[in-house]
Amino acid sequence: MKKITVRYFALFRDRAGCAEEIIETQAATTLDLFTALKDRHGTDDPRGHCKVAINDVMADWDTPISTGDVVLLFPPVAGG
Amino acid sequence: MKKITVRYFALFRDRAGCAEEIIETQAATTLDLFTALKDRHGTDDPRGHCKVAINDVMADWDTPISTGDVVLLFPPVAGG
Amino acid sequence: MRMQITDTAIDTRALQDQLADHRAGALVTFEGWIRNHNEGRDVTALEYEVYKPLAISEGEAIIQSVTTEIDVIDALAVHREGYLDLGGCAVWVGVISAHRDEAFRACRRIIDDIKVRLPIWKKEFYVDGDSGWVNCERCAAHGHEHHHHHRS
Amino acid sequence: MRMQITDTAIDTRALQDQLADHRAGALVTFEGWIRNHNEGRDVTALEYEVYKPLAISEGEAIIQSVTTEIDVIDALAVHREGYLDLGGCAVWVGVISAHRDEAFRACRRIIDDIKVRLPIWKKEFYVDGDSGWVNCERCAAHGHEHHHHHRS
Repeated sequence: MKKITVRYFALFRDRAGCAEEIIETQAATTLDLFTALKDRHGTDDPRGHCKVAINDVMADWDTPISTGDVVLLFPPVAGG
Repeated sequence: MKKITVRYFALFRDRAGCAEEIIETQAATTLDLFTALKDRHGTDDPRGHCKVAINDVMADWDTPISTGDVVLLFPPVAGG
Repeated sequence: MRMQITDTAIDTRALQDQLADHRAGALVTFEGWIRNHNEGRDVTALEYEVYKPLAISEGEAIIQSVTTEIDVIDALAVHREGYLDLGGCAVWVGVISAHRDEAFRACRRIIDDIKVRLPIWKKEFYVDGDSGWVNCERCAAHGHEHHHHHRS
Repeated sequence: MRMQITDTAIDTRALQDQLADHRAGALVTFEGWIRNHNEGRDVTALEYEVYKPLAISEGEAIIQSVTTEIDVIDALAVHREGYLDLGGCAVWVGVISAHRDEAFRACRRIIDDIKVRLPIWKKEFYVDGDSGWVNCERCAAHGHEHHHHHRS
């Protein structure tokens, strides 16, 4: 099991009811992690509209995750 | 003969040595007038780069002129 | 730093002064203002949530990329976070160049990229008391929504 | 009046304030600045001659036409006349719209048209003491030039 810090933003934070939590997971990639947490953030498939970052660097949905990573889950952005 | 007030701007005024003069001419159009005055403003053919106005309204180089008109001769513009 | 995030009013005059350069013949600026309607709803105010570390690094990367690709002299961008009233300035982008075409193109590219790449979210507050995260309708996959979401 | 000619410094802040409108989501501005070089020559200052009656009526016609054709809320333009130092603002154009694409396109169209249609001439002053009317090289048909003229 990997120990991952997950941070939720905006709508995801509202839904999860917290900004950050530490979880144990067997997820291999960011997508696996996102899917495992879908009852927290409420979204089935993030591809094409949600973004993800690991340790403050933008990542892709097939990026592997490792124990100790801080994974940031971003709902669709709306700057400007 | 038509009595026309001619006003010169920028380079044309510098060359003519005056901002305005009243002339008598048989010129039928603005182009005829411009050509008749070429020793004043120093330009052979105004089409494509110089502009002309009659009585504060933009005109073309085939616009007829009439006695009493104030004809404004504009060298190439360079605003902005 | 050419990308800034601020929680106070954007001082566009000070930003323009920073861009003053005797080699420049053109300044093009873009400002995004809070308008009173969006997708048919009457908006009263707006709140921006910004994840600053990545908003700044992504913004810097955008400006670096655009100013490398397009022949401009300099560019700056600032985005607000926090609560804004109607008419408030949410984002400012300024670009200077020798000739105007480059400044227009670069300014447009920077704001386009800022809007799609920076981790920034906005919550709109409506006249009817409701509120909602903009752009999040696609996240409502489970039907357990507590907020109003809509396309923007 | 949406096209103005002024012989004093352009107050861009006051102009932006005039454009404030709660329906607007985008402001795009263009400023033309006096730069220190043009076509390979070092410029020290510039003088604009403006034929005001027609500069204003042509400018109004341009703004009317562009704001009719492109879906914007409002637009303003101001051009300087007289003497300007390096870095001075020679022309300002501001356009507001609900969405940014229209403001960018309209602002670009207005400044493009201002530059080719308004009866405005500029004389550049060079480091070497020479001066010349910009764009007038094509008028030098008789070879009796007293001024330096060049393409810009």
